[in-house]
Amino acid sequence: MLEALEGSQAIARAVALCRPDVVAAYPITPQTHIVENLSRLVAEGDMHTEFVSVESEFSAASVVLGAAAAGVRAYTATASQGVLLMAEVLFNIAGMRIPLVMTVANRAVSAPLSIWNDHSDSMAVRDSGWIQLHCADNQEAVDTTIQAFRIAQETELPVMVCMDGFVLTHTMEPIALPEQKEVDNWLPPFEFSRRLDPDDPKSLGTLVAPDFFAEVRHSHHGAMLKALDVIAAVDRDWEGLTGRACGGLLEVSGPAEAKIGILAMGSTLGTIAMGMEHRGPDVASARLIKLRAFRPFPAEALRAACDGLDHLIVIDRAISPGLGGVVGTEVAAVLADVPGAPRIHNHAMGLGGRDIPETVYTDLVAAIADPDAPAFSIFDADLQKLAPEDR
Amino acid sequence: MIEYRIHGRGGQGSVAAAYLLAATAFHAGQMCQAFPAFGAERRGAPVTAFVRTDAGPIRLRSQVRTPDFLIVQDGTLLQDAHITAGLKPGGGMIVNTTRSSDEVAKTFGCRALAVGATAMAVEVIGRPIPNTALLAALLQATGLFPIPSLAAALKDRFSGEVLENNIRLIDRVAASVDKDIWKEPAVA
Amino acid sequence: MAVLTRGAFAEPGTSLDFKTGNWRSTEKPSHYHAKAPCHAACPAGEDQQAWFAKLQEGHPEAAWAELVAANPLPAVTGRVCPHPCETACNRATLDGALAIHNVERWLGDEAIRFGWAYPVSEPAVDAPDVAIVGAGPAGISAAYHCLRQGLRATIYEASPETGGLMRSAIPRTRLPRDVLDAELDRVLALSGITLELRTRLGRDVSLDELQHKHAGVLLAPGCQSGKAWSVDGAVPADLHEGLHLLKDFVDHGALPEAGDVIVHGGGNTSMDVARLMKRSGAASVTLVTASGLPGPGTEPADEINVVPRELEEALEEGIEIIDHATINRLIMKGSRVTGVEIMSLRKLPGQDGRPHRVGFEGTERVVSVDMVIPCIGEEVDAEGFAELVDHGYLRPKDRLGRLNRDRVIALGDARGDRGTVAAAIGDGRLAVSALAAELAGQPDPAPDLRTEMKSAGLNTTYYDHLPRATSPKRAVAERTFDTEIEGDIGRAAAMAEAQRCLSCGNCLACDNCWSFCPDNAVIKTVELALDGSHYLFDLDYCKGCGLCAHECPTGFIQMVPEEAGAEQPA
Amino acid sequence: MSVANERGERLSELRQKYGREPLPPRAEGTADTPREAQPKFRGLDSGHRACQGCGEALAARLVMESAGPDVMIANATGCLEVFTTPWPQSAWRVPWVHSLFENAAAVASGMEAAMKAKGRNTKVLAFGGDGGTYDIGFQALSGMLERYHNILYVCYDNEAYMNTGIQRSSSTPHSATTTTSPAGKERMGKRHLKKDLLSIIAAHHIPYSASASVAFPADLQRKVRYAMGIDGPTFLVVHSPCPLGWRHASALTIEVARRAVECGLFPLVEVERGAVTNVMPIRNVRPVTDYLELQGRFAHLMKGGDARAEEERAHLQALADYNIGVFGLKGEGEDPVDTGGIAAVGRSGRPAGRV
Repeated sequence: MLEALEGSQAIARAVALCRPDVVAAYPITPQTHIVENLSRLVAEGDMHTEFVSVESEFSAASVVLGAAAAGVRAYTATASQGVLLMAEVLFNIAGMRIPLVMTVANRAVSAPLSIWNDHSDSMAVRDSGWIQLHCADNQEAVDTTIQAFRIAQETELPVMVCMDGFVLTHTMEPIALPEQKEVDNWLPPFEFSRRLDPDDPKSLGTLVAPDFFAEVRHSHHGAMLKALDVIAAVDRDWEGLTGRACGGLLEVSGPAEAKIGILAMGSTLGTIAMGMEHRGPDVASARLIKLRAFRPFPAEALRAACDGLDHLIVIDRAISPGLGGVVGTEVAAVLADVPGAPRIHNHAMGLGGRDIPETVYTDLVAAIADPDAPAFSIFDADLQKLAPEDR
Repeated sequence: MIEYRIHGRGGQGSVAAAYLLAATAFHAGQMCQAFPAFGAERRGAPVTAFVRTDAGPIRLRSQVRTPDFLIVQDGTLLQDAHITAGLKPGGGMIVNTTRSSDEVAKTFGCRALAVGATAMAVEVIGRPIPNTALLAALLQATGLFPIPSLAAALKDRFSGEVLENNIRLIDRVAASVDKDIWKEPAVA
Repeated sequence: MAVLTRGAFAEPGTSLDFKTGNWRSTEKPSHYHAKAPCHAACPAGEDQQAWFAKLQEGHPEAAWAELVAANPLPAVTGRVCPHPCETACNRATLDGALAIHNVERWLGDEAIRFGWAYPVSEPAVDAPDVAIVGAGPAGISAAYHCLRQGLRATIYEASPETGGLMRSAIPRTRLPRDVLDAELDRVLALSGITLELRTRLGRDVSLDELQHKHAGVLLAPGCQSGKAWSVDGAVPADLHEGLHLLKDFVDHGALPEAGDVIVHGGGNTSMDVARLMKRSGAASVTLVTASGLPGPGTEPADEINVVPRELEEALEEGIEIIDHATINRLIMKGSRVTGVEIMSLRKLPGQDGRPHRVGFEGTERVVSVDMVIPCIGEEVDAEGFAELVDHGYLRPKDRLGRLNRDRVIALGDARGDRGTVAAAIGDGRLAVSALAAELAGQPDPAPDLRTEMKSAGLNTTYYDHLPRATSPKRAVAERTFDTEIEGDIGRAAAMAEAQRCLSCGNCLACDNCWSFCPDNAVIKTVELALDGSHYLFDLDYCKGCGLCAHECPTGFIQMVPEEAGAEQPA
Repeated sequence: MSVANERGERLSELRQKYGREPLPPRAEGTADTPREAQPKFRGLDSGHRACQGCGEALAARLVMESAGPDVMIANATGCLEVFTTPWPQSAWRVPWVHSLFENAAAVASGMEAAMKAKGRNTKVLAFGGDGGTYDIGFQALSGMLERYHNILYVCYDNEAYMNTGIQRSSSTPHSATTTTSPAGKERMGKRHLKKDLLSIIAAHHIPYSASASVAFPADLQRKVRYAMGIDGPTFLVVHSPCPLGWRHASALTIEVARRAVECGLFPLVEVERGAVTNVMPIRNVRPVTDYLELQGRFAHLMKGGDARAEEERAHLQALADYNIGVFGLKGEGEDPVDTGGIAAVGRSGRPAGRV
C-alpha cells in the first residue's frame, strides 16, 4: 500500500521493519530527518532498539561496529563530513568483515562548506571495502535498505546505501512499505559467526604481519566480487516478495537501438529520462544505464549493458581533482579491452547541490558532436563566474 | 503534470505546506512529489518549496522552474519582483495578503488570488498559520483536488483540536472564495 | 601453515603456542632457600624460621617439636643463650630484631607445663650404644641426638649431678633449677639413655674401656680448671678466680666481702660475677675487658661476648665497664691489691695478617680497688686422658670434633673454641650426626654451605610495621640472689612475635611472584614442592624480567645465570 | 588432541622437571587446563609479546583476574593490543575486539547496547592506553560516560605513546623526556603538566572513578571488583610503568610504580559522583627524587650542579606535595586504612600481624 512519505521518514520506517537491535547516529544535514524519525519511532514505542545518541559520527560507526561484533543487528546513517569522520572506522569495519548497514544521505564535502547534494562523501570512501548501492528514488532507497541487511548478513560485508541528500531524503512521494510480517519472513534473524561470546571467546581485530596481510586483502576482494551475485539475487528475491526490483547491479532502459548511452548513479537519471522524453524532434534518444552497485563494481554487467553503443556519457556527481570523474574513469577502464567499445564522455554535474534541469539531456547529447570536447568536464560549470586565470 | 512553487519565510512552514499539498494530491489518487529548496536559511529568511502532482509516476527531480501555480505565504514577499519568475503562461498565484487580488494581478501581470489567510487562521485556529487557508483557497479556486483530500492530508499530520480547527478553517475559506474561478487556464 | 581466518580473528589463549621463554638472554628466576641469618648464627643449629612458621600457623606444640629437632633444652637456652640469632636478625634493620630468645623460652616453658613429649622413639635394643663423657649441655644434647639417630647412649658423669656448668655456674637468677631439672629429666627419662653418675673418665673408667664397650665415644667433659692468672708475676693472696667464685656461690651461696672490685674478663662468667658482687654489697664493681661494648667503635667480632640483655641489666645495676682495656699492672701493698693500672688497647691487624691486641703507651691510669677477680677462662681437667689434651683443650682435627682416635669426638667447652650452652648443644647434634654417618658407613654429613640471606636481599616493603615484644623484668631494687630477673612474655606476645618473622630466604607463600609476573610464567600448585614453595616457574614463558625476584619479600627467588641448573628447557 | 589435554601434559612435564608428584588424574569431564585451574581467572594468558617487566601486561592481567570471565573487551590500539593479538594468536581468554586507536569507548558502547538488546549481563570493558584515553580517544570516552553505558573503562597509563616509540602524551609527567619532548640546551623534557584526567572524568558525575597502581594489586583488584558491581559507567586509571619508555630495569617495574605512589606524584584516589571518597594514605612519604632516580627519562633532572635540574626537581616535588595536600595522602602511624593499602604479606598469603 502506498503512503505519501518524506524520504527520510520512509527510510526510518524501513529500518524499523528490519528490527535492528542497536542504532547509533549523529545528526548531520541532510541525514538528520532519518535519525529524528528513528528517534520518534523509538520514543513512541513503535521500534524496539537501543538507540545510542553518540557524540560524533566516529563514535556512531564505532558503536555499530561494537554492537554487530557483539552479535546484534545494527544500523547507522550519516552524510558528508560525517562519512569522512567515520572513514577510519569504515575501513576497519570492512576489514573485520562485520555485517552492518549504513545510509549515506549523499552530500558535498567541505571546503567550501556546502550542505547540498553530490557524491563526494561516499566516493571518498569507495576503497573502504564497503558495498555501495545507489538509489534512484525513495522507493528504491526503502527497498535497498531492507535488502542491504540481508546482503550484509549473507556476505559478511558492510553495506552503504547511498541516497541523494535533500533530493531524495527531503522529498515526499508515494512509497510502498512492506508489512512487518513480510520483512520478518524475508529477512532471517541476525547471525554473526564470529560474534563476541563469552562461551566462545574469539579475538577480533588482530595484528596481521606482512606474511598474511596480502591474503586478508585477497579474501576481502574475493568476497566483494562474490557479493555481485548476492546483490543481484537478493534483488530478485525481493521482487518475488514485493513485485518491485531495484535493478540488481545495474538497470538498462530506453530504446535498444540507441547508439548513445547515458550512465548515472542515484536520482539524476530520473531527470535525464524526463529530459529524453521531452527532447526535441532532432535530438537522438539514448540508452539509460542506472548503476546501482558501485562497489563491488559490476564489470561484466556493464560490458553487456554497453554492447552496441557508440557513445557513452558517464555522469559523475563528484570529482577527483586532477583526474576527473571517478565513475567515468572506472567505466572506461572496464570497457578498455572491449572491441568496439563506445567512446566515453565523462561529465561531472550537480556538484554541491547544483540543480540539474531536464534540459541537460539535450545538452549532453549535443556535446557528443563536439570533437574538441575534453574527455572530462564539469558540465554545468559557468566559467564566466570565474576570474579569467581560473577558467 | 502540475508544478507548484511555494514562497514563504523560514518558520512559516513552507515545506509543511508543500508536503500538505502533495499529500492532498496523494489522497486524491494522484502521484506527487514535494521537496524544499534545501536551504540553510534561518527563521525569517525567504524560502521556497516545490510540489509536483501528476496522474503517473514523477521522475523529474529538478527544482520547479516553470510552476503552474505560486503560493505566497507572506505578502511582504511580493516586494520581490522576480517572485513570479518562470510562472507558466496562464498560471496563477495564491497570495496571503490584505491587498486585493486585482492589485496583485496588476503588479505581476498574472492571475492572482489574494487570501486574508493569516487573519482567517487567527480567527479560526487562534494562530497565524496560513498554510491550510492558502491550500483550501487553491483547491476552491482551481478544483484540482476535492476539499476532503485536504482534510485527509491534514488528518495524517494532526489530530484532536488542531485537526478540528484546521478543518473548520477549510470551511471558512471555502465560504469566502468563489468556487472553480480558475477551473480553466487563464487566457494569456 | 596457518590458514587465514575470516577477518583475521584469533582463537582464545592461542598465544600459548608462542614460547616467550626464549626471549630470556642472561638470567632466569630460581628458587633458592638461603640460610636465614638466625639459623646461620645459631650455635645450636636451630631452624628458627621453621618453628616460627608453625607458630604463625597457630601450632605451638608443632613449633616446639620443630625447635627440639635441634635443641632439646629450649627452656634453658631461652634463658641463658646470648642469642646471636637476634643479633643477626634482619628485622633489626626494620623495626627491631625478633625476640627469638623470649619466644624460645616461652615454648620451652609451655612444653614443661603441658608435658609435651620429644618426637623421638626408643632405639632398637641392639642399636649401637654410644659412650658420652659428661652430662653437661653437650653430653645431654649428644645423648638426645643419639636417640634421634636411632642410637643408644650411655652418659658417664664424674659428679653426682647432671647439668654440668648449667647447674654449677649459672646463677638461679638466670636459670631457675626447676626449669633446668625439668628439661634434663625429660631427656634422661627417654628410653635408650643410660646415666652413670660419679663415673669419671681416667679414674673410674678408661678411654680404652669405653672404646671397647661402645660404638663410639663422645667426650664432653667441659672445662673444670681455671687458667693461671697473674700480672707480671704478681698474684694477690686472696685471689678469687671467677668460675670458682661462681661455683662456690651456686653451691654454698657464699661470696667474699669486698669494697671496690675489678672483674677482669669479657664473658658471661665475668658478667655473672660482677653482678653477684655488686648485689652482695660491693661499693663499686668495674669490668675491665679487652673487647668492646657494642657500638659504632667496635667491630662485631670484637664485641664483648655476653648475653646482650645481661649487659643491659648489669649496666642498670650500676656495673661500670672499661672496654678496650686490660690490666697492665697490679698495685700491691704486701700481698694485697690496692689498685690496678689499666691501659687502653685495641685489636689491630698484625704483620702476619691476624689480629693482635696492641696496648697504647700513655693511656695508663690507676684505679683504687681492694679486689681483682680474673675471669679469663678455664681449661680441661686432663687427668686420666692427658694424651688427648693439647694446650689445655681437646682440639679436634675437623669441624665435626673428631680427635686423633677412631670414633672419639670432642664436643662442648672442652674443645676450647666454644663457650655457650647453645654451642655445646649444637656440638652434641653435630658429633652424633658424624658418628652415626660413620657407623652407617656413609660419608660425613655435608656442611650447610648455603649463602646467608642478608637484609639487602629482602624486599622489606611488604612487611608491615610491628613492634618487637618486650619481656617483663624485675626492677633493680627487687633483684635477689635466687629469683629469676626476667619474666615470661606470655602466649599472646609470643604468638604475635611469630608473625614478625620475615622468613628470610624462605618462601612465605605470599603470592607475590604469582601475582606480579606479567607473563603468567609463575604457576601456583596446591602441594608444597621439594624447594619448599607452592610455585613453579614456567620457563617456556618466563622472559627473565626479574620482577618476581625483586618483589620476593624474602629473597627466596633469585635470578641465576641462564646456564645454571638442570631445569633448563631443552 | 584437545587444548585441555595438551595443557594437562604440559603441567605433568613441569611437575616432573621440578620434582613434584603427579596430580591424581581428574575425573572425566572435569578436565581443566592448569592455567584455568589456577585459583584466579587468567583472562590474559602467557605467550603474549610484551617487553620484559611490562607494567601494562601485568595491569591488564590483574584487572582480568578480578573482572572475568563473563566480560567482553573493546581494546584501543596500543601496546596491549599489539602484544596480545599477533594473528593467528591471541593471549585473551575472553571475547575481545580491537577496532581503532580512538574508539574503544565507542565500540564498547555498541557492545554494551548489544548486551542490553539481548538482555544479557555480560559486562563490557574498554581498555586503552594513556594516548587512547587522555588524548585521541578522549571524546569517545566522554561520550560513553555521558550516555551512562554500563562499562568499566580501564586506562593503562604508561605516560607516553609507547607503541610508536615513546612520544609524549598529555599524560606524560612534567619534565619527563620522550622522543618528542627531549631534554636539551633549551628544554628540560616535557614543558607541560600531566593532564588531571581523573578530575575531568569525575566531572562527568559518574558513579565511580579511581586511580590504581600495579604496585598495589590488592587495592587495584578491589577497585575493579567494586567497579564491576556498579551498573553504570566506571573508570579506572592504572599506573603501569614501561621499562622501555621510562628507562628503568625490567625488574624494577613494581618498585618504580610503588615509589610513584609513595612520593605523591601518582595519588591513589577513589571518586564517587565527583566526590573523593577514599584515598590510599602514604605512611612514609618519600622524596620525589627516590622515584625519579630510578628512571632514565628523568636522568637529566638528577645531574648535579645544574640549576635548571634543581628547579625542575623542586617543581615535581611541589606537584607531589600539592597532591598530598589536596587529597590528604599523609597517613598516620597506625592508620588502619594504611595497612589495608600497602599489601603487606605474611605466610600463606595471610597479611602479617593478623593471627
